Amino acid sequence: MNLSVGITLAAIMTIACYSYLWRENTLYRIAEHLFVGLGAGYSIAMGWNNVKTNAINPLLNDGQYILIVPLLLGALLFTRFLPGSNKWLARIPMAFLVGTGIALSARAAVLAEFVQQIRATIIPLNSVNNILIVVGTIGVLAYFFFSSKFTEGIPGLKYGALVGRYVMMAAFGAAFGNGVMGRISLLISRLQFIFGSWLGLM
Amino acid sequence: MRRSLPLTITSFVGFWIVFDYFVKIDFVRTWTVNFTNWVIIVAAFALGLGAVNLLRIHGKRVTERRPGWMESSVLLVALVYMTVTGIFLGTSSEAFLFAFTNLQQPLSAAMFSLLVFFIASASFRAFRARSIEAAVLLISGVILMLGRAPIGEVIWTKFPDIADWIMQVPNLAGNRGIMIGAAIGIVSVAMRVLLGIDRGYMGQE
Amino acid sequence: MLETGRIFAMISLLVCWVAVYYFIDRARKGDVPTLRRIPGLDALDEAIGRSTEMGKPVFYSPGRGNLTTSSAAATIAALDILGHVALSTAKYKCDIVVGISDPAVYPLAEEIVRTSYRTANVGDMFKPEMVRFLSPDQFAFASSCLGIMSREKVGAAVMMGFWQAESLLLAEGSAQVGAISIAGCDRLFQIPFFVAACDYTIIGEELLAGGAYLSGDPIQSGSLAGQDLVKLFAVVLLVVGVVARTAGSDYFVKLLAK
Amino acid sequence: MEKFLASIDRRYIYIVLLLVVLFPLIRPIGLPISISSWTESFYAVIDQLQAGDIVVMSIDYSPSGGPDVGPQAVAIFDHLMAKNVKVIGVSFLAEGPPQLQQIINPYMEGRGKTYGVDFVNLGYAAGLETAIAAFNADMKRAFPVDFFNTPTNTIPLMQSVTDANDVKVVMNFATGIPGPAEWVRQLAGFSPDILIGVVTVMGPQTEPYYQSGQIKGLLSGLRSAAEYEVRAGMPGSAAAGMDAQSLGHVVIILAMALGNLAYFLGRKGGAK
Repeated sequence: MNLSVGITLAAIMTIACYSYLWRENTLYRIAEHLFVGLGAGYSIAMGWNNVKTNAINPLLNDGQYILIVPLLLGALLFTRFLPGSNKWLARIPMAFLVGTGIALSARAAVLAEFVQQIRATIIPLNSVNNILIVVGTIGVLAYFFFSSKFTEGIPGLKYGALVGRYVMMAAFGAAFGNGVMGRISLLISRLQFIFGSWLGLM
Repeated sequence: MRRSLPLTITSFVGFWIVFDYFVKIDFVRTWTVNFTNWVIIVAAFALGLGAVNLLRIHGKRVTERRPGWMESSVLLVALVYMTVTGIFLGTSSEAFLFAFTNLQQPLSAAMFSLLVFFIASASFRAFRARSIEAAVLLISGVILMLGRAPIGEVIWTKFPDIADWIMQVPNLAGNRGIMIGAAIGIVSVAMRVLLGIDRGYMGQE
Repeated sequence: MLETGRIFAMISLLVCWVAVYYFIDRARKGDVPTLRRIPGLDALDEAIGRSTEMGKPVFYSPGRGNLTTSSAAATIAALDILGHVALSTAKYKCDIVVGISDPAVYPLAEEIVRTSYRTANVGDMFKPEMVRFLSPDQFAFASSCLGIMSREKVGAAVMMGFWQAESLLLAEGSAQVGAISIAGCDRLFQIPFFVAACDYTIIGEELLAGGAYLSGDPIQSGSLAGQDLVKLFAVVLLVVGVVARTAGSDYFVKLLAK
Repeated sequence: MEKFLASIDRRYIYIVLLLVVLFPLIRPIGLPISISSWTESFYAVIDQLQAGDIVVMSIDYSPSGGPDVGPQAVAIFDHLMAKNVKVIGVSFLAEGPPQLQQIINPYMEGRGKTYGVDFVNLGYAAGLETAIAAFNADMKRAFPVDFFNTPTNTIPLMQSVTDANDVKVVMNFATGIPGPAEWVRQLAGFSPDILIGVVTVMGPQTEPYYQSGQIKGLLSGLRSAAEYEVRAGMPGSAAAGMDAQSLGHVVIILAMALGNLAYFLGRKGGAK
């Protein structure tokens, strides 16, 4: 049995979480709040690190004065906690984050997830599997037509949507099966920790 | 000003970055890289927002001795400990990593592993072949499990092959269809946001 | 000057933007497209009604997505649906508890709930504790939600937006306290868990359509019609491309690589 | 029958599951592990690397999902070190750097490797997908210092790299966002091969990128880690858990079967 402070603490934390399975209780509640606090403190520390190394140091040491702009934007985020009418200033950095974030994901999504995926589906219909892949992909797309303008106007779309639903259900099954597998790994690792690293029974 | 300035910023950086993707102009590329590096800094500030919210909510609960103030004080102590050690001693310091390794990591892993118990009870309680669709989901799930766990192979050597087929054909088609649809969704949301048609992120006031 | 390998992507992007813009414009001028039924969303009112009868609060969460990445679409839709749910709870004079994970979403959600209660003329029923910031950390957030559900004995749980592995914790957690549950997620891999554990599930893009469906907002409905047209563009490309490829021509494969 | 099954306290199921999974951990059965085509192609890419090649390993998994995906990263890092390939470790998830450190710790002192020459931990950058784009465009600018606050422009390993085109392979180990989608999107147009390791549940949704050739190898979950360990001839902790995983599946499948049995019996009874 390993009684070092760290391992024992970690074991107690694990048991506190598992106690929820019996019922909600004080030990679980303490673990829950401890967890939230640790996570929040962790983010602040990591965030500060980034601000220091990517902005403050290059600004002070290398004279990259342009970095005042992102520093100012970052500081403005906190104006929402101000009393009075200056809360709107927090929208400026949000606008910057939203603009860059959504543009970066959209510009790349159109290539990697639209064009390249369609391209990968343009395959010759020379095997049952290939036919199923093409028909299934089109069926799923058909399922997600929402406006009646198209669903009623195009014959066959209704049946396509039905095929799409079955294909998706099979895909959900795959995700479920994989999911179960992954979750068991997590339990295994916790049991290896409690019964192996802590109690020394393995 | 309160709306137009943020909208202008969103449109400007957004269209700049989209434009940069399709054309080769050094000046445009340089500024895209600048913008993305700025995001690292601004997003780092944003990490602190959650903590400020928690400080306000739980600080109030503790000072007013409202129900749950004991747990809230545990939360605050943990928050302050991680912040102080992380900032003053550094995120690679022993004090910081000790709490991460022996408290945060096991709590996180244990909480996640609760899922397997919930899957077991949901499987027993709710996962029924109520319709043909549900049956397809169930059968595909069970075959996948048998195909990927070593025991399935012992029961019937074909299970891994069928599981692979499910992954490579129906699963591929299902996911690809959803992926293409989602890409269209992202691109059209981007347009609405960059043109200021969708301003949900700014709030209503 | 154009980046090779991205020309067709650029054309697709423009096709999408023009189509969506055109239909939004038409919807604004009064030609609002009708949308097909989304069963899970129709069940929302039933769930809220039942929760009210039992005298229990409704739990709502807009998920763990944020506003600055590719999860923004789902988050915006989840906030739209929150507006609808909060309006219903306000009309029924029922309590709502909203669990938030992203700090930037928090003020928006609070504003939405407050406005909904004011719109239903029960502004004094609104309490700031209705909207709670829990934690940005995935499982710290999930454990807080579990705690809320079992301590406050919620009667209905509605989970919409971008979800990851915490989905099943919340769904099964709500079942354990006997709550009726409705969930929606735009990503595929969490849906089977919602399907397994929830009473109603909203699949994939149905979530993104949800805001438009519930509010009848012409802009969003128009946008959906535009997106449908782009999907049709994709289907046509696929059909033509596959037929050509089967006949021995890889013209379209090359075209898309341009 | 259905009433009886419905009245079973879920806590009995929990206990059964716990005991069944625990049993083979204490007394292994030794079921055989076969190697899938996904793992085989992942292995092939790593195996082709030459001594001195530089690769990126991005540790983007949370500590919660770590037990499912972490063993993959450990097995691959060990394999890379054995092949004398140099590794730039990095993370775009705040919880990543300490976990990366846990992987490289055994090599920090001893085992004939030197920090900063054979491998490096660059730490974390906020901003998710945007930060990944920044890293690909200019690594040293996105990470001015490493996890230990050493300026990256003084680290020997970082001398020969500027952008993502300067490395042979980029690997991402993920539990969610940022993950395969973000990396595939932001590496489109760069030269390195992309290899992905994810938690098991993300395997199916990552399949389209593998089939289309956008990624060259895909590992999902502990099972793939076990396969990789066996393939590389370095059995480790992942392979040890496989028996327990098998029996765990049996419990879940039985739970589903029992539930459905009760459902159909109940329905039949209702029809009479």
